[in-house]
Amino acid sequence: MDFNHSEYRQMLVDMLGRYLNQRYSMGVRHGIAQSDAGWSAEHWAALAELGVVGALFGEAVGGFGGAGFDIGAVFEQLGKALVVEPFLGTLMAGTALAQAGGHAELLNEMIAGQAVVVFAHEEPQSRYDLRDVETRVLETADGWALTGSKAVVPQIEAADWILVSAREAGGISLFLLGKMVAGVSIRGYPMIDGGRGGELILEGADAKRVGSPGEAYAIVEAAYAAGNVALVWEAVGIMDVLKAATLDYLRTRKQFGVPIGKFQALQHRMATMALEIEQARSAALNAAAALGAGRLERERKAAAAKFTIGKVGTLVAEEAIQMHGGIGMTWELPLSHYAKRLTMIGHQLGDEDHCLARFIALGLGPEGATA
Amino acid sequence: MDFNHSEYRQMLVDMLGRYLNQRYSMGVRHGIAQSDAGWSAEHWAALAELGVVGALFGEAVGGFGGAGFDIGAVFEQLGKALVVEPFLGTLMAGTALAQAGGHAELLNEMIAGQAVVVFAHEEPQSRYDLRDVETRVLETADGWALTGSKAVVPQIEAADWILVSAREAGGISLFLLGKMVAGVSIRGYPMIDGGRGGELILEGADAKRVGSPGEAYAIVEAAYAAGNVALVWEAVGIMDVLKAATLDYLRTRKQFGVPIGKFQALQHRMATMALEIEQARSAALNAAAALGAGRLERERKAAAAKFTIGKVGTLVAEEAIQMHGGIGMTWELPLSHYAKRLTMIGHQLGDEDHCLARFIALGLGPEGATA
Amino acid sequence: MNLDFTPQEEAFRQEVRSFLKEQLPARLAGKVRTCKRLSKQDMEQWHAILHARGWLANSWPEEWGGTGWSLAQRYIFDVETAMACAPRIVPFGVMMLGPVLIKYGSEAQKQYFLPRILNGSDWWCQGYSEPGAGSDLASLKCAAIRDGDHYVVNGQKTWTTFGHFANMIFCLVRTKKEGKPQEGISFLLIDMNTPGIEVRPIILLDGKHEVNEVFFSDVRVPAGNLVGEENKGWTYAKYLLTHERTNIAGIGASMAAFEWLLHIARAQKKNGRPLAEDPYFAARLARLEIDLENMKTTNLRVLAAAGQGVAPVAESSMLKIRGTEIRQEITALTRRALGPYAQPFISEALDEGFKGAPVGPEYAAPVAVEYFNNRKLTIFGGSNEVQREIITKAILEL
Amino acid sequence: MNLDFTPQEEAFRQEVRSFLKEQLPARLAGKVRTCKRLSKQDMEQWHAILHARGWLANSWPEEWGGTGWSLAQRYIFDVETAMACAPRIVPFGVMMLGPVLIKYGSEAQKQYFLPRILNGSDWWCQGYSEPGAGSDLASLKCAAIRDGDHYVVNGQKTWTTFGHFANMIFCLVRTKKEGKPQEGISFLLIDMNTPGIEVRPIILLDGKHEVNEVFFSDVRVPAGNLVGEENKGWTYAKYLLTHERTNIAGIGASMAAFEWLLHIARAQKKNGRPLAEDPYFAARLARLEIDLENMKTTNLRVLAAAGQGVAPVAESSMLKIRGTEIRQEITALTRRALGPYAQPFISEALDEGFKGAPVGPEYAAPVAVEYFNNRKLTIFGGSNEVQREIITKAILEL
Repeated sequence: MDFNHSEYRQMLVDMLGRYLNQRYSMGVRHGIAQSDAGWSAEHWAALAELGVVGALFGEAVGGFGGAGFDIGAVFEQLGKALVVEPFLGTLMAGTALAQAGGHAELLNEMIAGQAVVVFAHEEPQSRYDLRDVETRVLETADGWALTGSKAVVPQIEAADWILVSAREAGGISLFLLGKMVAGVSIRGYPMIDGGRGGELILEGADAKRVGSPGEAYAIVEAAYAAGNVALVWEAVGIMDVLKAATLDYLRTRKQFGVPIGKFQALQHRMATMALEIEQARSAALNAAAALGAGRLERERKAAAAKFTIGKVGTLVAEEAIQMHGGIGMTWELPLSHYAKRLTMIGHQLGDEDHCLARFIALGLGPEGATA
Repeated sequence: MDFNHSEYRQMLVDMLGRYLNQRYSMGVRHGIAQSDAGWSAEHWAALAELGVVGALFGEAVGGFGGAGFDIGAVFEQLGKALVVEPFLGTLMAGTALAQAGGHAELLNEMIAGQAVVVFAHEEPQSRYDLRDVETRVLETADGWALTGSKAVVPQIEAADWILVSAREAGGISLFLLGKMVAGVSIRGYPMIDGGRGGELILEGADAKRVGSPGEAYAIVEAAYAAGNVALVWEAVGIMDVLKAATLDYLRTRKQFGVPIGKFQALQHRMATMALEIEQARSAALNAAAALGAGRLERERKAAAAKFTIGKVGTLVAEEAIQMHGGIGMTWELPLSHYAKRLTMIGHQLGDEDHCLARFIALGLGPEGATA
Repeated sequence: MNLDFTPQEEAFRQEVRSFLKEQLPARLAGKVRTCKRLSKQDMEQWHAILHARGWLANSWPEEWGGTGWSLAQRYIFDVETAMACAPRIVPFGVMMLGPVLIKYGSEAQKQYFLPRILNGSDWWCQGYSEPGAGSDLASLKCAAIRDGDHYVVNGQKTWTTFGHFANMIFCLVRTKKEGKPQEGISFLLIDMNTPGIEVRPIILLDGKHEVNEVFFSDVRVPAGNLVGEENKGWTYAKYLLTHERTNIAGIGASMAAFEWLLHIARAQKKNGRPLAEDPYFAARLARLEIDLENMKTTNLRVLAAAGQGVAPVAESSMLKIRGTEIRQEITALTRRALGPYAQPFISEALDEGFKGAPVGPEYAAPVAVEYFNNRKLTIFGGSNEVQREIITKAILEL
Repeated sequence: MNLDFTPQEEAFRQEVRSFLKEQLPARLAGKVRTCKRLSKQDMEQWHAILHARGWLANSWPEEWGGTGWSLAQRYIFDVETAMACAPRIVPFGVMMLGPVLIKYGSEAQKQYFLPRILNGSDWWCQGYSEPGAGSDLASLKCAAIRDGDHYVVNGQKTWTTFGHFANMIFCLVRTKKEGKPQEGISFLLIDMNTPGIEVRPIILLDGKHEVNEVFFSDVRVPAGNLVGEENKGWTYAKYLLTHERTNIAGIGASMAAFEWLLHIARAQKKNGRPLAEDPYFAARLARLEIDLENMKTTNLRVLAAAGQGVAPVAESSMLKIRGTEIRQEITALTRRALGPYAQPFISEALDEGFKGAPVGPEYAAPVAVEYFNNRKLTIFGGSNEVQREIITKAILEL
């Protein structure tokens, strides 16, 4: 048992924390998040240069990390600074590409910060059901053409390539898509928690095949497991910030002549919040540790962690605002933005009810056959 | 809108409250509840004499009440004194007999306190599913013979007659059973909340038919609706006692030099408890008001109220004990007995999950066809 | 025992419904139902329609242009208008200042201000909270010093809703520093156009401007604008809180929002079936519906008690707590119902005249904003923590 | 980062399992698993078995007959014994008094008492709480006045678990009335057979006798039975609380109880299918399982921190709160699982030698009693309210 990062990983964490602290202040972050682009190519390049993208992937594909705790360590820091750049999409697309095999050059470009690839899997009707894919493939003279819709893809406008799933051969296949190809249109929009996302509409768009036809479901699951580990650690980073900010407020804000942190009712609620955050951190540790394990263990721990984060995240976001009072609802205070992001993490890749149902289904039958 | 009892009903409430206050102290109650019989024929006769049984039934069958608020008013008082006598069984059996028609003499005897009749419907496997009846009927030379088991029937040993349901003719039928008949055996036992209950085992027991073959489901539902109204009001009576006892304790028990009721964390929890009790009272009012309404309205309000009581009852019982500390767990303090009874009400006639599912099912389709 | 309204009251309900059917503009109801933003003109339009019908000031006596309705009538009106998705009456003039003036104002103040509230000449806002005086309102510092026939006001107010629309503000100001803080507060009416007043927007977490800070620098207010007696302002401010408030639980608004939630939950699909039929979501909906039904009856009980002359101070606190909790749970479930489509935020889609196609389901755009915005319900108007203190003292006597 | 135990630790786990397989009597494990009542002899039997193996005092150093185990080993032992449904070691001598004597006792006390704890000659009970001193333990009044080479003790203790089995009691007594209450408390060892001691049963809500009141009237205690210095007893009492406690969350016991709950939920039927597959009950089970998995890791984190020399005072409070909440939720779900069969209460069926047929399912009899009895978990041993105070001060610094 050892709950400390390795020396190397700790160095990365410190370096990333320092960078964000010095160069990615809340003012800078808001500027980026509200900009037309919704992300900063400059920071992206600088962070890739620092090795932050490389830390998300294993040595086999040119990275120098890729374990659950590497992903967790990076996203915890990203959460603390509310970074909006396309790390999640990169992680998920890169994980899928690595699992599919090949694509060494593109992965190298991703790790070097020269290419942004995002993962477009969910569809307007799918609501977290990873098997629900309606996008269709047609074989053409040159290759394959895709038709369908993909929903709420974070930072899709920032992408050079989009990894897209489609139904084929009784299963799911993956394809790489260039943004500028005919038949591809993107409806971009701001997200309520900052940065941008978009809907992808495909009308016979030319695409390159990735991996074997109809066999990508396992790859999708693996990419989502990595994405879930990232999100739960991002949430842990955010919750620590919210807790610290709320404690600070309770110590300094005075009403009735004393700091409001002297009121026992708030103290006990705060104790509950602190306790729940530690439970959430443990859930995140479990999910990170299980990312390299067998499918059932990995998926159950990911579902448990995402469920826990969904439940605790709502509590922490709501209590942090409530204990701050009106000021907690203002744009000016970073708090409200952390609360928005934390809440929206609960809407990404699977919500509380979905994750609980999945956890239950994974517990039934051999290897969670029904999930 | 009028939230006061009619003058007549208020007189009954006052009289019943006075009787219990003077003659059914906690010491007396424990003596009865722990006795071999598990009830007091003497108090039963006296209460019937006062008209308490008659208040549960309408004038058509010789009573002088029978509305939801009559039942509620009586059981609220019974709850406050933790009365163990067979009121619930009497109410449910009497309601079923009245609905089935006939049986004027037996109902008169019940109202006069001369005959105790209880209702044995649920079976070891049925777990609140009112349609799940496996008890079988055979036609004999003299009439009908029953074979099967009935589960956890309160005060069945006190009964002169048992109203039993059985499966027949593609539906459910009702039969009246004498206790001393061959083929009837009763396994009696104490209940954890005082008084006694028992298992009924029928092995070809002779019985008299009540109502039409296979058409008793509606009668069973009506009896259960009345029973639920009774239980939710009993629970309201108990919760008021628990609240008052806990407030009293918070005002007098000192720790750290002040009454513990001065601690804000307890104050806010107590405020929540008080608020929830008022919500539970409203649910009980809704159920009582709807007892005479159409089936769907009646059943939905009964399910909503029993669900609410299940949820709030657990909170109130657990918080009352917790705020009392160790003393709240002692036999000596009446509190623990109120907490036990309140908790067990949540196990009678349908628990929290069952009632929620039923409420949902009643909301689907025409007239809650699926429930 | 009888939980039903009288036939007369039911007839009144029909009258309200007919009125709403005829007079409530579909454009306004549609915006309210779908949580779009109302413009100042929208609010003024509804105000004028109610005024024309004589139904604007339903807590005022008839002699001042009010309806003279019973509590039951007011409750029915509140519920029916909310269920019909009428805009909420902007409360500061009609609901808050009006009753105070009627009870404590001078004849001249009543004669001048009350008609102007009704005909919309004045848009009032509220100057109670200060940066250092929120839950602890009595610690307010904004000072008014008598100088001849004027008061000179210096200080700051905050959380002033629609302060940027208002031409008038009613303020609690400190006129005495000694003694108990409650005993040095006065109630002052101030023209927002007086020199020395500055209104600065506070942007909320949705990026929008609804509340304000108001700064006072040597603002000269005619002494005739003092309501009642100097240093008695706390009494007048509290009057509103102890005055029977039939609508504090927001039953009608919650019923309407619950209907909209059901609409969405039936339209959303999960695993190919309506989300409303998913066991977990159905359980969430059912719990909420039961809570709401229970609270409805609790509200009627408080109403009946108030009708019998019992001032339901602490019961109002229960209604405030549970009412806001339920409303927040409705907005939370609506947010949950959307799944991934809670994330896109097309702010323009919340305003009238938006021509773009919706992202995801047409009802999605305002949902997450509405959820976040409604966090205010348990904070403003006496936070739920303050309400628990009231229950502790007034009902539990701890 | 590594959440796994070392190969050496895993080998130790196997060693513990083998021992349990060979030495834990099936009769005892069966009673523990099904929540039957253990007799005094049952508890003594397991005590003797552990002592024979040298594994009884796993928080004592080897020189005094302890195991000298690491925290990880103690945790593994706790979990494995609980999962195997071994009886809990009666804690008062081995877990509580022993470490205090080893750190603060005189050489003579250690030489005399420690072996007697191990070999079962003494059955200790705890004299801390008093009727007026529960959460506020420092306000205790039971007085000891020095009289020559004796202390004369007068007063009362309460909630004395197994006081009716014990021949010895360790007491916190007041030896000074002036100054801070914490500074006038001493730690005294008292023979229960001394004249002037009376033990009166407290009957709990299940009608059974487990705890007691102990009354002291002019009880003469040899001064040599004072532990450490006079008036320093508070330090010794607190030592136990700050001492690393690997088992405060009761992980093993909760895991075993959860397994039993699953067994019951699979055996119970609802609408003809296993209750464990009912969507609502399955959700309750899954939430609980996730909570338990999370707490398991939290516990390991605290263990790892303690292994690095960090005294996890407040973290222990978190484990106490969540551990007892989870345990109570397990017993509550087990109660729910039974449906109507939670009501019958055949008290005799909880004792060995009961020959009657079960009422309802064979596992039903102890379930409701166990639920009610376990309400104590959040009350005794420092109530969860007291634990929240500790977190407030030690972690949150509010």
